[in-house]
Amino acid sequence: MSNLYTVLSNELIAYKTYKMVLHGDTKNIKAPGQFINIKIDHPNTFLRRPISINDYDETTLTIIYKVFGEGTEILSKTKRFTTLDILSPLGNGFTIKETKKQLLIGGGVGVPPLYSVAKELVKRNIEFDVVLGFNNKYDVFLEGMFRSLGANVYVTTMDGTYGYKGNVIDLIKSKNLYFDYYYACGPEKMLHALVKEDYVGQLSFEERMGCGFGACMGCSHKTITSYKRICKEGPVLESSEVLL
Amino acid sequence: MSNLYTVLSNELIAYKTYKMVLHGDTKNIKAPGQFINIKIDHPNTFLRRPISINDYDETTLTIIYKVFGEGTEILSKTKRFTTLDILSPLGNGFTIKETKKQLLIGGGVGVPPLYSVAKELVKRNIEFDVVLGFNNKYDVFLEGMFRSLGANVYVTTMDGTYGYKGNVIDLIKSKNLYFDYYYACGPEKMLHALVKEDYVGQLSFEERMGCGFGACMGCSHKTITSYKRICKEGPVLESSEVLL
Amino acid sequence: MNLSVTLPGMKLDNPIIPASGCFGFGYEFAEYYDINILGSFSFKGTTLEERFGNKTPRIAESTSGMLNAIGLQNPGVNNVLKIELEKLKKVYNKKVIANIGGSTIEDYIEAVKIISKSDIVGAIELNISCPNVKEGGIGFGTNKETAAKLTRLVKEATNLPVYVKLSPNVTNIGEIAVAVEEAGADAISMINTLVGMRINLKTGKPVLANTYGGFSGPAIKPVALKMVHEVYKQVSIPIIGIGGIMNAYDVIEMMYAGATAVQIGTANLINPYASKEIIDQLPQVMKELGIKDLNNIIGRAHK
Amino acid sequence: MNLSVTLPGMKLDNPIIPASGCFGFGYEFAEYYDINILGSFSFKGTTLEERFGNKTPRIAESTSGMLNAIGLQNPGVNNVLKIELEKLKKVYNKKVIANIGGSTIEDYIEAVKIISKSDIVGAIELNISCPNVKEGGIGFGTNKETAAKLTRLVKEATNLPVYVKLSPNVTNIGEIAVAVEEAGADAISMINTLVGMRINLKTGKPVLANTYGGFSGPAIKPVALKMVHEVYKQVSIPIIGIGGIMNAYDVIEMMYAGATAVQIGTANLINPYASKEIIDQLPQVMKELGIKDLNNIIGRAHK
Ligand SMILES: Cc1cc2nc3c(=O)[nH]c(=O)nc-3n(C[C@H](O)[C@H](O)[C@H](O)COP(=O)(O)OP(=O)(O)OC[C@H]3O[C@@H](n4cnc5c(N)ncnc54)[C@H](O)[C@@H]3O)c2cc1C
Ligand SMILES: Cc1cc2nc3c(=O)[nH]c(=O)nc-3n(C[C@H](O)[C@H](O)[C@H](O)COP(=O)(O)OP(=O)(O)OC[C@H]3O[C@@H](n4cnc5c(N)ncnc54)[C@H](O)[C@@H]3O)c2cc1C
Ligand SMILES: Cc1cc2nc3c(=O)[nH]c(=O)nc-3n(C[C@H](O)[C@H](O)[C@H](O)COP(=O)(O)O)c2cc1C
Ligand SMILES: Cc1cc2nc3c(=O)[nH]c(=O)nc-3n(C[C@H](O)[C@H](O)[C@H](O)COP(=O)(O)O)c2cc1C
Ligand code: FES
Ligand code: FES
Repeated sequence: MSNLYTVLSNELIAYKTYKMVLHGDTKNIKAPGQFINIKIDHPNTFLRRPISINDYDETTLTIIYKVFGEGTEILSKTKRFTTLDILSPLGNGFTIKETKKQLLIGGGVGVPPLYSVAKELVKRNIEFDVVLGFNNKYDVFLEGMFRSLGANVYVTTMDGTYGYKGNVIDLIKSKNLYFDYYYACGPEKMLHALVKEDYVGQLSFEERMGCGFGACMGCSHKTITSYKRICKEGPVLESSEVLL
Repeated sequence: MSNLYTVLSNELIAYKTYKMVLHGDTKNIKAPGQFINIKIDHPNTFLRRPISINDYDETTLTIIYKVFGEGTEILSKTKRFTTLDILSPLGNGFTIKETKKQLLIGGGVGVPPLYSVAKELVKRNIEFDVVLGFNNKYDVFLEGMFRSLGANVYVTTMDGTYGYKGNVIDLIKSKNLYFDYYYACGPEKMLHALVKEDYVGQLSFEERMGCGFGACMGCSHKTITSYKRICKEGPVLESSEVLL
Repeated sequence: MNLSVTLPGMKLDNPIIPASGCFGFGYEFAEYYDINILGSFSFKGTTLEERFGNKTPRIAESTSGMLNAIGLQNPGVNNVLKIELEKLKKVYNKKVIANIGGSTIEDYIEAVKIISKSDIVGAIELNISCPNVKEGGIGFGTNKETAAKLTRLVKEATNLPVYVKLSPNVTNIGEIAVAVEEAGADAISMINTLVGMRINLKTGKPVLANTYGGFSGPAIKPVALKMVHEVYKQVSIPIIGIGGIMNAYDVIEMMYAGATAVQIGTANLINPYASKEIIDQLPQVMKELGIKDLNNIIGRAHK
Repeated sequence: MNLSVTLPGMKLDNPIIPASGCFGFGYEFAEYYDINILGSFSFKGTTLEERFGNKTPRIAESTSGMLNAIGLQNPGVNNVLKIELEKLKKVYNKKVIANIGGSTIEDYIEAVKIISKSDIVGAIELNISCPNVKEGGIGFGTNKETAAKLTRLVKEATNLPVYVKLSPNVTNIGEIAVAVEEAGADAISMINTLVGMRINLKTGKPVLANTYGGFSGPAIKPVALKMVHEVYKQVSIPIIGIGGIMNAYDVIEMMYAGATAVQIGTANLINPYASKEIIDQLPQVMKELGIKDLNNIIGRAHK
């Protein structure tokens, strides 16, 4: 868990959405879907901000985040070569299953971590499709990146201004997409809707975090069997254990 | 009372002592000995930091400050072209008297505002000497600047490592310096010692400040006649009104 | 878009009221901007007799907040009436809130009677909670019986609406709010400062000559919000929310908690334009949050 | 240079004790550094029965501080004894402080009896002040009679020293400290969190599912210092100072106020290395301030 990372770039890639490349220790990252926790130097942003790892290599890691409140606003203005205090990697991440045909389902800023999953699937030669849901055409990002991995990518927007119209489940159903396993990340509403379907897979959840590394019990999430800390035993849960 | 100033330079000139040149509005400065109040962006430095104006021209003002605690520490690390939120000018400043032979008496970081006084005296063709007291040779600064105005400058250090040995009053007495009026700024102990002597003049005081512009009553200083706000009716008081 | 709100006896153009002790007698701020843009303001707490206040240092600092131990320095209510409010009238044509402190019930009543003569005073704000006055003050604010008694007697002594300003340094602020409401208070101002201290590490001595002082600023905001929220459930008179408000977002948050108007204290001290900037920022923040009329958001967090 | 201090029943290598609820059961932090460098630590508050705690969101944020409403989630004292403390023993060979919560006096006593069986527990810390447990807890901390009664009965139920952890959300904390001292408390831990809230501006609803939560972090430090200073004057048992301590300077300030040792809470959450860094920084800060033995500075601000 190394602390200091240097901003290599920080650029707008969609409506209020930024891609930041950080230089620093990545050797402990062990699964796609893990996250980092960023200290943002301002009295009003006392707690760290959790953001999923979108991609990484030996010396850099990439995140994609949307400006939501004060913390992400400040982050979006961070200049190249700034040093950030970051805890990384945190959480369990997705456990890749070896099945025939898989589906990645991302909603909004839940899309980024799925890119690491996609890369892992490519590496393992597992076939997969990608479904991305956004509010409207201005929000769309990463579509091309997924395509360049050779996947079929289906984009849907709530208002139909880009790709299909409707939510991701509408799309899966209307396109009759076949898959035997899925990995999903997105708003809680989308995740819960997925769990209600008969599909089997893993989902990445969000909770407000005090620490991000298991010390405060702030992020406890009730599952069918027990409580899990989203920051430690999560953020990824199995669809079978999610309590609605 | 303009707000934004740009740091043009910020350099070490003596032990822990920095000279900072700021670009910004100076047109309201009306007397030597006025001060500015600097916002330092850090949760631990919630209040502004008052620092005397050392010198100014149409577009720049200069301050000289010593690193004392967290605020001045951060200030000392401020880089060129940083924008600072500053209230300026504040306080009454020294009222120049037209007498024959005057003396400027500065102790430690009380020395800087006297430089503006000196320039004003030169402009008005008033004769004056300068006495500067420091703890030791590493603390000495501004001596040359006063000399270049053509004044006799006497420096004394408490430990005798530079110039004379002893405090400013020791020096005045041992050198038998003649003056009919003085302007003084320095530690309260020095100011009080001066008031106890028979000399007549003006002294600049310090108090912890909540606002710096007369709103909070935090800096009230009892005088012989009434209470004065050091930030508003001060920092300069007449020797005749100082209550010991 | 409607920003105006109503307090007992005062219709305000907007809910922004600089808080007592942080805005002097107003005219000092008129050097910086036209103070008639304010909803109103509460002047520096005055007492029957002139007070010189505490020794200096009276000011200390802490992370995201400050401590003060002014000790109610003020020229006495008669001088306020004759000198300060006259100076104020030259630059201000709205009503002002008269913040009154005291050590005995008699002092309060006498001071209230005197200040009530002013035609520029729109309401009395009884400071029953100043933590920096050794003889009394804090006692009134921590005991519901005394608080109620003081309120009742002051109400009898004036025709002006009486706002009671509560101390947060109590176990049960709701109980005191209910007591003063029953005693006739027209509104509640809350909160005054928390009690705190700092110690000088070099000398080992308390920074404040008075040892303890009142802690204010953004650091205390969550405590203020909670207390306003709690009292809103228990009283039906309006609440003026105070504590750590630094910008228009904080104003909205305080109104959501239950405040009808807000007071801005410390923010004015570190930025003399703070209250003006908040007023300027308010319409834009209302737009962003989809708020058309501030009256509709009072107590929204309870719904 | 001497950093070791003594609490009833525990001699500490240094006065740094991670606070309850901010250090889990310790072993989580052993991933980051050797936790045997600590003076001791206070484990996450446990109760007789397992508790699932409050709904999420349990965490909110404010300027220079955070709010939590965990609601004492813990596996119950029996599981703590059998599972958590066994895990702890693998990485820790000092004594731990057992933080105990409860809703009834009987619960507290039963839990204390069970945890007292552990040979790794050096003292009991009675949390009579948790503001997030609806059924009780806070009640004990705000009433001196109940606080004293609980202390007395717990003392009878264990041979371990009993530290009582006080709530700051009271009118007169000194009175409660004196009452628990008279009832046999061996030390006082103070302060627990202030009660606060935040409201989500987008939804208008309280951020915390529990509405109110405990406010901690550097924002509360002046309040903690004041209360420690105040209680130091009134009791003769040691005080463990808690509230907003972020670095070694804060440790010294708290000891000047009257603390014999300190607890570090929130700092551990935003920086898992915080307690270690404070221990590392302490000798250098002592040198800077000319302090040779920490025992000589306890209560220096009173001299
Ligand atoms: C495991 C995890 C992974 C995430 N990955 C991403 C990502 O890859 N890209 C992205 O854009 N966003 C991601 N988020 C959401 C992101 O953390 C929030 O948008 C961000 O914290 C908002 O901070 P703010 O200061 O802008 O907002 P504010 O509303 O000012 O934040 C106030 C407080 O609420 C917390 N908070 C607000 N929204 C959320 C949220 N949705 N989840 C958790 N805490 C929240 C903040 O952390 C902070 O403590 C992730 C969240 C979690 C828990
Ligand atoms: C009118 C006036 C003019 C000044 N001019 C100069 C100058 O030209 N050069 C210079 O080096 N110093 C000057 N000072 C002193 C300077 O303000 C302090 O050294 C500075 O505030 C210390 O801040 P800090 O954060 O480093 O110290 P800290 O001790 O961390 O400050 C904590 C708090 O105490 C206040 N404080 C600490 N020392 C003083 C002090 N001596 N006077 C007032 N408040 C204090 C700080 O402003 C802050 O609010 C002046 C002070 C006043 C009142
Ligand atoms: C320097 C100062 C002086 C104050 N004087 C008074 C006063 O005279 N009467 C009063 O009722 N409150 C007084 N207060 C309290 C404020 O009016 C306000 O209740 C408190 O500071 C909390 O608000 P804030 O966090 O916005 O500052 C004073 C506060 C400060 C900082
Ligand atoms: C997330 C969290 C959980 C806490 N849980 C407990 C607890 O179980 N028992 C207890 O006595 N105090 C608990 N506390 C209070 C802390 O121990 C400490 O008293 C308080 O946070 C003030 O210190 P700080 O400002 O250093 O955090 C908790 C605090 C936090 C932030
Ligand atoms: S955020 Fe602290 S335990 Fe998960
Ligand atoms: S510092 Fe506020 S009145 Fe002088």
